[in-house]
Amino acid sequence: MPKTRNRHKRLDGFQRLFLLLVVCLITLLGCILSTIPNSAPGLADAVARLQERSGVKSPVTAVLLNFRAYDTMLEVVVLLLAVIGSWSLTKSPLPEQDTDISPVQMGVVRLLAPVMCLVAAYLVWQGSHLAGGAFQGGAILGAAGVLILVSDFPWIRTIPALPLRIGLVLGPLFFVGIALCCLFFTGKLLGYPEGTAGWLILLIEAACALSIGITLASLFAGGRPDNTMKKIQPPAKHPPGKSL
Amino acid sequence: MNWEQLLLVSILLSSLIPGIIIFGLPEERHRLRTILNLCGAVVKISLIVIMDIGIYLGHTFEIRMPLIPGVELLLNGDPLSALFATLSSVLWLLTTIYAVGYLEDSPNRSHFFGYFSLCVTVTIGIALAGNLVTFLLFYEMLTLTTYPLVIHRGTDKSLRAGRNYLIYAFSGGAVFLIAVIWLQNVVGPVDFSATGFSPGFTDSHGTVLALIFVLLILGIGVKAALVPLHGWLPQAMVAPAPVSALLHAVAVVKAGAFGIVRIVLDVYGAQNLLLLGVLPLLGGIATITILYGSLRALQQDNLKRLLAFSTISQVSYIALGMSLVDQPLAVIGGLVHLVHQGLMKITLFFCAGNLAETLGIHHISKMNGVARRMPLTMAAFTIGALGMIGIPPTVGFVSKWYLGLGSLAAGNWWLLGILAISSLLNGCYFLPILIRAWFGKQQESWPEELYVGRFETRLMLLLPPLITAFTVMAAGAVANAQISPLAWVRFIVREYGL
Amino acid sequence: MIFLNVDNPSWMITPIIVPLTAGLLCFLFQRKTFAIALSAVLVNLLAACFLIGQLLTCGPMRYSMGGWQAPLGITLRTDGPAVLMLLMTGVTGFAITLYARGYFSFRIDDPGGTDRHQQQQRYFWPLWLLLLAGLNGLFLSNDIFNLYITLEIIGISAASLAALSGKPAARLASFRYLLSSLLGSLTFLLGIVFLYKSCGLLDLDLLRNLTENGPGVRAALALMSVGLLLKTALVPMHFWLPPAHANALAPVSAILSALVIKGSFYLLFRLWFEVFASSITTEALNVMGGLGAGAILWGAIQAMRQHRLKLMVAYSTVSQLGYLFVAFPLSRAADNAQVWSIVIFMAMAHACAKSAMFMSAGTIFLHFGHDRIQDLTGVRASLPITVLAYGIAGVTLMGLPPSGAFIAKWLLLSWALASCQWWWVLVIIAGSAMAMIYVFRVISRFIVIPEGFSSQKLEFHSRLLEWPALALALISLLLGLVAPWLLHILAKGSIDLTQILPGGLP
Amino acid sequence: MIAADLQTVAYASILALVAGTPLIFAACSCTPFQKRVVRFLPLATVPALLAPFTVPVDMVVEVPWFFMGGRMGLDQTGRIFLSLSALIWFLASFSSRRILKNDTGQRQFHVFFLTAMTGNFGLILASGMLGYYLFFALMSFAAYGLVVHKATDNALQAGRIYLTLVMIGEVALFTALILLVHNTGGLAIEDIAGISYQPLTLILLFIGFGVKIGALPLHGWMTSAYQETPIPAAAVLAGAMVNAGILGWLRFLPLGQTSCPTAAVLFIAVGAVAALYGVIIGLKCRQAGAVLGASSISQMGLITVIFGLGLFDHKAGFHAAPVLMVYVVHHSLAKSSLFFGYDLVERQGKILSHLQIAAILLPALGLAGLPFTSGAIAKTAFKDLTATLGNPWYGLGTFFLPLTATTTTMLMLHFIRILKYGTGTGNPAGKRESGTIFTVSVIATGAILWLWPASRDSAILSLAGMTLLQSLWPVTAGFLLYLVWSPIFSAKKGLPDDHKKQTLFDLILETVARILKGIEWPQSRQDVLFTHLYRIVPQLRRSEKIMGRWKVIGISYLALCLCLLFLLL
Amino acid sequence: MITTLLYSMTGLILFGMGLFTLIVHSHPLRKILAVNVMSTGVFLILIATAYTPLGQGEVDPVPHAMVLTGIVVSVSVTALALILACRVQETSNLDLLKKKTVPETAKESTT
Repeated sequence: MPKTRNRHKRLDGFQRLFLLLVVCLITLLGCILSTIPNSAPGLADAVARLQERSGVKSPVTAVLLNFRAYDTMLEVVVLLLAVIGSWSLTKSPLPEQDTDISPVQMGVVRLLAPVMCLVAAYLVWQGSHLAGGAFQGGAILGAAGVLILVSDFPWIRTIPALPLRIGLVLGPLFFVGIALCCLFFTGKLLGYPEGTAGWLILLIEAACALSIGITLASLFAGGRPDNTMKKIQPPAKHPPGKSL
Repeated sequence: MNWEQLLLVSILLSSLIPGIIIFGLPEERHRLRTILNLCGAVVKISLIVIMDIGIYLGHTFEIRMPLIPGVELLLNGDPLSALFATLSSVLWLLTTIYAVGYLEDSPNRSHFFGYFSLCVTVTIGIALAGNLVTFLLFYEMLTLTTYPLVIHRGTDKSLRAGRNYLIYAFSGGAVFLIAVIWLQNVVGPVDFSATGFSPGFTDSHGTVLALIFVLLILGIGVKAALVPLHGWLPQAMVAPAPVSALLHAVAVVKAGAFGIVRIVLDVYGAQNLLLLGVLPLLGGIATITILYGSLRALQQDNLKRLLAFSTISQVSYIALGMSLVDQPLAVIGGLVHLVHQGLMKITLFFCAGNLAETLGIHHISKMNGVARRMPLTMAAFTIGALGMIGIPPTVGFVSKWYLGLGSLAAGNWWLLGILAISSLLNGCYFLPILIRAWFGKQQESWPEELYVGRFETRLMLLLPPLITAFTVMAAGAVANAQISPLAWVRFIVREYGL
Repeated sequence: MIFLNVDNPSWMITPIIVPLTAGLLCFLFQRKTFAIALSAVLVNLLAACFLIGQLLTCGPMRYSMGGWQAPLGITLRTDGPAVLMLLMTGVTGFAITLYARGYFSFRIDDPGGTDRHQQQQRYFWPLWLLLLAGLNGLFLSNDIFNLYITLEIIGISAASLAALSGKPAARLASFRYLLSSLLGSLTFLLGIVFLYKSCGLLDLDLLRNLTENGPGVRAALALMSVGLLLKTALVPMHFWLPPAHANALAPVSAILSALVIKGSFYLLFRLWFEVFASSITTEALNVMGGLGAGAILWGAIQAMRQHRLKLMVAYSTVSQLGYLFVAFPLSRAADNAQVWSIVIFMAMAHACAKSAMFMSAGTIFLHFGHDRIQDLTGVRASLPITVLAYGIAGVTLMGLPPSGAFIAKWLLLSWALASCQWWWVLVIIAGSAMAMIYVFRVISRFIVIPEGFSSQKLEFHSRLLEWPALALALISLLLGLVAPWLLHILAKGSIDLTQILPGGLP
Repeated sequence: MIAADLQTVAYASILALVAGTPLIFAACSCTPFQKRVVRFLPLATVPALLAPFTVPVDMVVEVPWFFMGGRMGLDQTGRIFLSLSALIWFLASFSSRRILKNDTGQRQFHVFFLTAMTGNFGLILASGMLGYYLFFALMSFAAYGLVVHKATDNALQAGRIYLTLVMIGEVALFTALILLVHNTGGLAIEDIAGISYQPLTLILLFIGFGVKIGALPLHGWMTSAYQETPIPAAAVLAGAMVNAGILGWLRFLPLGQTSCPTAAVLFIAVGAVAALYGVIIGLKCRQAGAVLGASSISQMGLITVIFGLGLFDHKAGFHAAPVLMVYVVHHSLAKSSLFFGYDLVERQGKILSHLQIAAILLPALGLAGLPFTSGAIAKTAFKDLTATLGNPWYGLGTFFLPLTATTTTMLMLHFIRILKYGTGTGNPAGKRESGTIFTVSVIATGAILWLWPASRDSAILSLAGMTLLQSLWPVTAGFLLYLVWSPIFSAKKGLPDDHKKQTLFDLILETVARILKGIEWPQSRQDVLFTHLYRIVPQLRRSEKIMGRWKVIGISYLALCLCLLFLLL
Repeated sequence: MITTLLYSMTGLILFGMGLFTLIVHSHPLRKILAVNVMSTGVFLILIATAYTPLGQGEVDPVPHAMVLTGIVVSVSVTALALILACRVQETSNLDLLKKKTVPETAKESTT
């Protein structure tokens, strides 16, 4: 394997030169970085001043979902894009046959998955005033999904594609929908009407968390669900499965 | 949009639209295609004649279309453009008739005639161009539209010729582009006018302007086939005969020569050029080209190749006339040769095409006694060839006469000698052909006799050369009349106040 | 309805939101996707036109997202270059959409791999629409971090699209594309970090108004530039472009070559000539110009030697990008609007021409099953319109009048001569000459019908495969004729920006 | 007023018809009616025969639209030349009509014949320089068709030489005209009067017209062309067309208005040498046509001398002009008679009768200046002229003229001898016409100078006893000398035929052609260039591969980063 | 101040290490990981900029938000890259991976 070969080889001339250049660059950047005076005001003051009007207490959430909600909206799309990209590439390499699942694993999954969902919901709710929010919650949800996926439940393979897609799109679509509604009511995209910011953010976060969770799990699954093409495609050859 | 502008546009459209329609026509609809072509040509000629009359009566024909500051498209009908436009459109009509006969039963005619029409549209565009940018636009498009015609046969040889043609033409175009831009940088936007740009620039930017002039001539010299840049022309003769006729007499080479005229008369103007002192350079190149072309033509056995070298030599008469821009007589000679050379050379190419198409004769050595088989064709050829030599009363004499007088008036005795030598050399390569054709012993059979019919060849192949040959004679015989190329050229020169 | 007023800046979100939503819906429904996509690109095109009209009547606009103004909030803005780029995207995108429809229906009719092609089509639409949204977002955005996200959207969707054809070569190319794009993004992000650390600002207008740029800002600029150069595939970092573009599906190639690259270039250009114009040194400009010159020559040389049509077209993209960079060192001879005009002309002409070329190449590939230049003799007989489109697009690539590229080259040459930098002249001319060679190498094959050639009668034939390409090619050719209009828009767009109060109040 | 206009129109149309009728005939002979046209061939000359007697002298008709301004008219000189030419053409057209009836290239011949006729008449009428040049060229080139008509190798070679010289002449003339017009500023021939000539112009004019009359260095075509041309055509070539050269000189160097001693010396020297040299050529020839050609060289040499004498000053010119005319008329008629005689012999195909020999001897010895012939009158006029001019040239009359008479006698005897022993092809078709024509021409030769008012003085003078004696002894001497020469000539019978041997001129021509054709021009290098370019293609592929390696990318990435950092900081 | 610098420098060094690995190592997985390391480095510096010495004002939440966004993007791209790498590995010749450089077939191969 190349790995072992690389380990035992000494650096050749090119690599040395490259290393030298990297070191140069890093040093130079480091020097520049250290000379930057720390006088830049940053946006902290602005955030602090406007915190009141953001509808949430956590400044990070305020930035994420109010002041710079547009970024977040696009970022959710990025996640979705990754899924679409992976689905376009390949089918999910889930094993074909049922395998035996050890009872311990089964038990752990059965125990952990609901708990994780609960934690995720908590994180989303907590996001309005402390660290937390859609991404954190979504990550936990995703972890739950991964847990289920690695457990090789037979029903996983039969999850129909449409609900999955709905789940994936729900967050971004909801986000965009809210944004458009805001546009309709206040004349500003993502300009939440007075007083509604708090719960609108919560709604968005909840939807996004769900979608992010499904997204992460789908990414882990590594491809589109098998049944997307069922009507057209006879259940033929699978690509040689290879889990990560 | 007044009627003058409408006329200009319709002149361009009268061949563009048939061209586009023809592209879309299926191969079999040859009658419709022919009708379209001929109608387009006739309409174009009539429109251009109307424009000529309008110009003579002092109307202005002008369309402007600004692109970016300092760059605008300008179509402008002045006497000079009328000269070239009339020539091109008339010869186009004849060439179209000829091409219809020539390509009878050959494949890909839609394609051919489509490009043919585009080509003449572009040529008329060159004629009507009112400034260097517009000229450049059509000049480049000319290369594009003629290229498919050059490679129409599709053989390796023609592809190679096409490749070289492109390389030459676009390199020239590139140099020309640089020069045009540079010129605009120095003197600002230049429209073609009778005096050229203000002489004040010559004082302040003399060297640069001289350099630009050289670049312009180099750029345009590729199409005009001035000597170090002529390499593509003899190769391009692999194209079908109507195309060669078009290249040599109507469009490409002529466009180059016309460009030289424009640059000398309209962009720089006589006064500036005299101050810059670059004219001897142009004269020198023209002289070398005249001699070189003739000398090379002497060695050729392939008829069309010989004609190509002869074109190289003859077109430089125009440049020669322009190099004596302060002499009205020389300018007349150069300008009128624009028309005359077109008439003569197209006759020769038509005839060469007839020989090839009817009897499969491509080489001079196979032409023994061919005049007995095809007397009319060879009569036309003879008239064309005598015109090239400059025998009166053909038009060739008229051009040479004025050039000679002009060069004497300029005090350039040696140019007279060059003209004399060139005439001699022309005689040296044309007369043996004529002797061979008329008095040579006929061979047993022709290389491949493709046509046997009532006339010596198809009527559509026969008529155009006869008409042009007649014109070669007639336009010379009535050179002094009210309506003749010479009269119009005199009108032009009067307009320029020379 | 107050927000339906013409002068309401809210209109400018249409080109972002509409394709975004349509992309999501396409993914959701997976049926009638073409209808959704078509209406989205149509609305996008109309919106671009509308924004131009708005710009002409009301001048440049800015729009604060959620009512939060800079520096805290994210702002969008329209100005001359932005709306023209939107227009370019709109027109090209519309044509590509139509073409893609023809392309996929052709492929699906092909009994060989029905399901695979259907699959491709299914994912193509959402990816393409989201990519479109990302591009429009990029052109409109005025916030540097938001720009980073749009770049990521573009990068991910483009890489996915590039891999869509499913060929191993395409996947490998896409992988390299993804990695280099990632490297570029990260470098860009590092630049943002430096910037934020130095100024604490993300809004481009505010950054521009900074009076003095310290070393941090300059380092940031350098890093962001390198990142963008990598994404723009300027020689010597073009390695990912030709394989990715050549091996993708034809509509994808058109998208990648025509639009995606323009996005990162547009950003780079904006950073250099608007935002950080005061920090730019002549030497840096010359380096960029030098790279551009290298790109022109190297790309053209490589294009000349290619045996496959699509690879040749891809290398010609490498070459054409160089012209955009040659404008850098010449900018000193011109003012801002002029510099923009050259880039815009070049970019628009190239976008239309290159997509037309890739479409033609794709059509030819579909019909003949290969794109080896050597064996493409007589294509004209079966696909005349495609060949015509290819030829016209080729004319634009060569920069012949009256194409937009001609106007751009004219300006380039004009400045080069005015500032006595004749070496750029040589490079530009050499590039055009080589473009002539590689374009005509193919055209001469196409249009020659040798003796005894029997043209293949084609079984499948869709108008959508031919006419969009021709339309784009014609647009690219005639672009020069509408130059005054474009210049007018550009001139209108470059006005002094009003001073923006810090604080971010609505 | 209207009457005057009508008169002008009438005259103009007559003049136009003079040149136009042959052209119309030529055009008609291209049509299927050719046979019928040929029957009326002599009609083509009728307007020319009539014109001198109808159109008033010195009237000029302007045709401004024609070929850069046409002017035609008939002055005194033109009148003489026109009548003379018309007569000879008239006779020749009778002859050619019959002779060539069964010839394959009949049509071609007639077209050229008639075109040459047009040229000949046209140039006489032309009173503009360009008009003269136009018709001169027309005639010269059309005559080529006559020369090569037989289409044998010999004919073609003769034609080649002729054409080459014609080309040289045309070009010289063209150049000379441009120089002249540059000098005069006008295109009319009257404008030439009194200008001063540049030496170059003179030389070019000499060459331009000298070709036509076979002046010395340009004489190469004459012998072979006269031999190869069908005899009626040769008759006009020698009788009428040659005069175009003389007329050209008269028009462009008008005698009595030009004084140019240098040119005079040139002309006299060249002419004198030609007068003798022509005979030397002729004595070696063994074909009748060639001998007549050589005689033309010699006779034209004499005419050149006369012309040269007239160039000295205005007064000399004034005296020389009539002499020149007399001599021209004499020579044309005599020479064409000889050709018609030759024609008759050819047709008869058998040895001549004594009467015929006598008839031939009349013009033959007339050329030599035998008393009572036209030659005697002409020579008397010549001698008179030398006497008028005074000392240096008086010698010409006393020594040179008898010398030429002697040599010419030898040549003419040689001619008759060849005729006598030559073998005619025999073509009884036109025998009778031929005889008639010959008779008419001999009568004309004998009579015209006696009747013509202009030559009457000389005619009477030639009858004076001393003059008779003076013109008789050279002829006698010539006769005796020929008796010596004849056996020598017979001994050389083994020599190759005249045309087979390569003349110097041919040699030069071939050498020039070989040099021109052999120049090695640089071949186009494009293909070589491309092959070289293709050679680097693999190199390119390899380097592009290297460019695509990650490490190269890494290096360039870092280099770019560092570079921009340094440059921007 | 020192703290910020320390974090920043660490971030930079991570960035450099990632860069080195990305270029020098040929295995796709390593490359992906290298990119991840690089992004971590960048995030580290970004987070460090948010630092303000105690009592000199609030912590700047904007970099936090940016980092969050960045992480999400990074996750997405990493996932996509991994799947792509898998597909490449599956479908392409195994020899290609053994070579040190990424093979050229991507460019030269025909369909």
